[in-house]
Amino acid sequence: MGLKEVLKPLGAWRQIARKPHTILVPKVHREAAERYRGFHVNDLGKCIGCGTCAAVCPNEAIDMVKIEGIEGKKGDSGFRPRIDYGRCCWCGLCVDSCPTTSLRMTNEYIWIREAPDDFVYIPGYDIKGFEQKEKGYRKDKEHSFTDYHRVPMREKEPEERLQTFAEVVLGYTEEEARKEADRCIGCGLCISGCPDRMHIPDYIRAVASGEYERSVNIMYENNPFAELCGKVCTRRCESYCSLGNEGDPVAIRWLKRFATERFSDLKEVIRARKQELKDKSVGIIGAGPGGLTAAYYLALRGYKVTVYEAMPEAGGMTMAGIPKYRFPLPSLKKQVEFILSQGVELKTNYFVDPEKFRNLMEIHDAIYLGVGLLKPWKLGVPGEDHPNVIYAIDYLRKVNFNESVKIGNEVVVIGGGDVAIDAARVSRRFGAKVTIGYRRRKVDMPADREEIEGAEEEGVEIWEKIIPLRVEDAPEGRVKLVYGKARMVDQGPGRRPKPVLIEGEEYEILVDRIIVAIGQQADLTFLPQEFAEKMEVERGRIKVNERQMTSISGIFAGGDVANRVADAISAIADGLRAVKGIELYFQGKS
Amino acid sequence: MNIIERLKERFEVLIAEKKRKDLLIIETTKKGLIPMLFYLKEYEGYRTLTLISCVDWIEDKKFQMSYILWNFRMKANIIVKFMLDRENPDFETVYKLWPQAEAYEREIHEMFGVNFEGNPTQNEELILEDWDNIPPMRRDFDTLKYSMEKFGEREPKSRINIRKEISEQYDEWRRK
Amino acid sequence: MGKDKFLNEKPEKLTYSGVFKKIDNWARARSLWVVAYGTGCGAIELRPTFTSRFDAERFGMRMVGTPRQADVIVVSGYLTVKTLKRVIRVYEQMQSPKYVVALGACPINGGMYYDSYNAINRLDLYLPVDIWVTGCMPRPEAILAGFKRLQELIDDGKADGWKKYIEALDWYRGNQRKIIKNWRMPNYNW
Amino acid sequence: MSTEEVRLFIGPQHPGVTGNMSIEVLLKGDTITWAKTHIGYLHRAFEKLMERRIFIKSFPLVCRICVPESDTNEENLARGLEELADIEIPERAKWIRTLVLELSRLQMFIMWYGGIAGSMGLSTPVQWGIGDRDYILDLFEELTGGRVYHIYILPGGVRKDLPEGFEERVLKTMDLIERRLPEYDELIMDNAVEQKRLKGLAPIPKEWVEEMGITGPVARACGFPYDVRKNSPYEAYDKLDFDVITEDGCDVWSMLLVRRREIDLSIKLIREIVSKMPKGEFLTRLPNVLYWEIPKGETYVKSEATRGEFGYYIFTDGSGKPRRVHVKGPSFIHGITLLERLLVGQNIADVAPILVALQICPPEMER
Repeated sequence: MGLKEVLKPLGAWRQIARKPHTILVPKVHREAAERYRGFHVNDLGKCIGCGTCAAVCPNEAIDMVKIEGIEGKKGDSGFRPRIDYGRCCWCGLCVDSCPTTSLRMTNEYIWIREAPDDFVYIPGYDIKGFEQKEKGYRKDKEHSFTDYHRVPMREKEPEERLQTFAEVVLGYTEEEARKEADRCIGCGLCISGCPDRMHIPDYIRAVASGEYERSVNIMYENNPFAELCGKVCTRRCESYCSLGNEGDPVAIRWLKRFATERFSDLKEVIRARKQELKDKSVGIIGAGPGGLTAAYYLALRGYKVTVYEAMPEAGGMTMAGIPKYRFPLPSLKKQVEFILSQGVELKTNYFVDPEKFRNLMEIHDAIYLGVGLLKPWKLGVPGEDHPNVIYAIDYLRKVNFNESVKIGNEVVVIGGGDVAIDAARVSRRFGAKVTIGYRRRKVDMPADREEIEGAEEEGVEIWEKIIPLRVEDAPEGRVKLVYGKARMVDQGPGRRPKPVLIEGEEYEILVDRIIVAIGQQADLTFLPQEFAEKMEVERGRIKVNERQMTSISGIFAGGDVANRVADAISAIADGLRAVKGIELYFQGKS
Repeated sequence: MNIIERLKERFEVLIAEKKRKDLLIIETTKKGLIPMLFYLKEYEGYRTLTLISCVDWIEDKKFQMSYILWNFRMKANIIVKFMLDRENPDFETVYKLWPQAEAYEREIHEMFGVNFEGNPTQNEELILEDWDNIPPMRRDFDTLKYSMEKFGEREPKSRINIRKEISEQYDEWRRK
Repeated sequence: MGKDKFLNEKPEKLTYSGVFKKIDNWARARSLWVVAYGTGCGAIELRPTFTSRFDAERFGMRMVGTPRQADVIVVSGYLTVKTLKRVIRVYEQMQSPKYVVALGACPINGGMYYDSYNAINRLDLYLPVDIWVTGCMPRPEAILAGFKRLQELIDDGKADGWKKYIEALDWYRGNQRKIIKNWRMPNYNW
Repeated sequence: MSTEEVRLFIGPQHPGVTGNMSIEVLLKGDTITWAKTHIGYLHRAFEKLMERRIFIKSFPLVCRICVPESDTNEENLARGLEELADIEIPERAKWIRTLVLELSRLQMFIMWYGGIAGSMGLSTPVQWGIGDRDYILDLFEELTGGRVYHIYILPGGVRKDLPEGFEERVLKTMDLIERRLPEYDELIMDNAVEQKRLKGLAPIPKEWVEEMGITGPVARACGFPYDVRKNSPYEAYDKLDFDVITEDGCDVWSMLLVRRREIDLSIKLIREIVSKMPKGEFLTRLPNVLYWEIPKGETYVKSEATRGEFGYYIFTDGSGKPRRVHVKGPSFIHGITLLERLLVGQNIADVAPILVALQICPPEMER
């Protein structure tokens, strides 16, 4: 130590000559970094109120509130996040877990108030002036807490499928199923899409944690045809999945299928509590999914239930209409047997006519009509009575009951719904060359997207904008379909464009069979005159109230015959609802 | 002979698990703990006490006491633990072996209510001041409830369970 | 010992007004000394604020070691009960007029520690806060903007939390005593 | 000289203490005869709060445990949970984590370097230290989106990739800091006052180091080559080339020297990390964080913070929340056991430099 140590520190004086590095805040506004986690903004239109941000917030800073001008609808809870900046810690977990990416952060950071109550804020609703800021923390979809990629379902190769009526999809392995189920964020918006309002997030979570038995039990709380739905449901829930906004929705249907298929004997799995027997009996006409659902829950509630079925097997449309490559027979048998084991009596080959109906009204305290739609709509064109024109539901029923049907080598299917696709794919399995003619465009087809893709993979050709004009006889036992082309006429926003025939153009196609699949209508001829008069019918369907009661008290109806949707899950929902209705009806009566 | 065998030879070892190549977990009994720590310190070279910790296994009515030691030459940690009765959490101090144990034990006494016989300062307040409830780190102490009662909240949060709310809302639609 | 002004008397009315009061406020606003008490994590962002990068001394602000010379106390984030007691003590030692700035989310509504048994949730129950700056932690720029706002308030003569504190002392004391069990607090007089 | 003992409370509101803590001393004249550390002013019950939060929600919490050096906490907890849940993280994530940790250490050391001078009333380096540290905070802000609390290291990797051109900016900042360091040295190391006051101040008996569990630069200043980065390497430290820095003086001056050399080492390591940074993925997909459950287990993970060994003792019980997380901050031993013994016999004026030299960070003592 010496003079050097005394003098050297004086070198710091050279700083005087340097330019200071002070940032002259607030004269100079320094913008925060590109990724800065500043105040939140929310795109209210994109937000679906799933509440994931509130669930992941470590500080309970986010509260879901109802705000003016936003109503709940299917796939949108109507709630929006409200953030308390007296709680927030700007960690950005909410942004990283937002499934719609509507919530993000700007790089704004100054929020100064004199009162402590001014820190509660609904991003997107309370306008603060920084909504348009582009910079700030955003979600990187591939590196966030949300997994947008569905575990792909393995399927048989198209060539292999055509050889057999075995199931097309192979199902998830346990690992795949748990991985897929774990994607679910549990928001519950899917419930809004399900007619039966199944507890979807609960049973998905149970699958994810490996509690399959619990999962199936949750399903059976309001759906005794869980396995059926796991295979052939129209899965409208998936179109409201919050992950579907930015990625693939959770494969709810396949997960249900996975969980239910694990158990061959449902009696050991389902722990439904049976109530004491009651002195009331219910007759159910039609052993379809809706009728059997009603039967199952009525039996659980202690009522005496008898189901009358015209066909030799129970199952209704799922037995007769759905091809076995989608829904194998053993699976249906298993579910029906389980329902019957709850004390439901089934009478097959029991065709109800007016006389029998009167009798049923006598012996039962209530009647549930689950008769379905049996009468096919006709094309309404000249020459339709040609023997080579057949109707898809008749065709499918015969195939399913192993009756022989000749369809030849070339087939044209008219229609665009699931039945049309089924008929086409079944025909492909018989080796025919199949064309589907639909009057709208392919995108307008009401059939399931995956089904359409599957059909196309199997070699079904789909012709758009086809309007049949007439059917003509052709030599060698063939038939000629004469058709015109349609153009789509816009019907204004929110409505499907309407196909309009282009006049003066005619085309023809020569085939062996024409399969008509343009829908079915109710056949209510079994009703005796006095009931048929009183029964209100609206546009071909029986009119029911919110408890599924028809205009005649004591008679309930559900399923295809009563609703406009005409799918299995709606029928099941109707059946479940009717159970409550019947119970209330009994209570009111006694 | 490795260390686990040497320990098993001398003491009661309930569980011995090699977690990583430098982390060994040994479970022993209340009686065997202090002799084992002494042995580890004096003969095995685990001369440093890194941490004393306590875990509340309220379901089993036990406190787990863990002592983490560090061997500078072997570059390895060892966790020695034992289960202490939760109803009578009395134990002895290891302050004579390591001076820092005094402060660790003082903290555990404050946070869990474990009594360390022979620790001179354990009854002094370390972290809390004028504490008026059960020791706060015990699992049966509800900190949210305590906080809300004592400190309040600016605007009571609705704390709605959005998930439940959603499914109820849809149930209502169904009833319509 | 002088007369115990603090507890028994209302704040004296200023005998001068008009332009003199304005000058007074102008001068006060431009020499805010902040007591050097890092009560919580916000202290980490106070350091850059008061040193060369952001240099709050440009606005006449600096850190000062003793509360007796300070005008502002910055409650930098959460307050534990133990610290609250010290903060109240520091605040009461400060000379009027005095101002409180609360940084971060925690003093507003508990912040991250809303469920902690040891951190208070609402500072306004215990101390009269003039300016709230939210953020976790607020950046030095935000803190400076907060001080800037405080200066404006003082300029307008609106930053009168200290008067409210004296007027509503019983209320504040009641709240304070509710959570501070052992009240060993001298009554300061100055 | 009076023989009467005076009881003096230093802190919590005191410019000389390194945060919100206080020391109670008995004085005989200028000499301390007894000392006691009082903590608990910053106790927020992190460990309790973590027990009632799902794993992912703990991350915004833990970085508040040590305010100036938050990344160590995140990294420790993330690594512990990865070990218990058996998650492999990508190579690039390890390197980015190492980079963040080193940057974090560097900014802390620079602030400390100014702080040790400030503790003796030399306030110019304080201004410099905090000012230059801010350039590293700018880097953090760009990388992580937060200046102080980064919440950047999560289980599975890191949250975001390095931005475009980030490496060059890191190197530029390193050049800037390296250019500035000789000026610090002139003012601190070559300063007669500093040398006179710090050399031989508060000597630590060598046998205390192992006995008390002293770690970090304090242990290294006593000749113990104890550095977690070398002894039990974590992340990418085993692929880096460095030696443990030791000094033999056992006094505050040696601690100063160790930390001064640590700054150089950190800059060297950061350059090395940047040059070796591998390409590829930086985050493995976690299970759904809202429902993430980790099987029952316990582990102790540790890393080298600027102050010493930082450890996390983590318990899981198969549920979605940790059963217990015990955070072992190095300051607990340094600030209570060591400080209470070290202060005895020292001059009251030296309390501040000793506190800064031990680099006591109160929030990690009481959590």
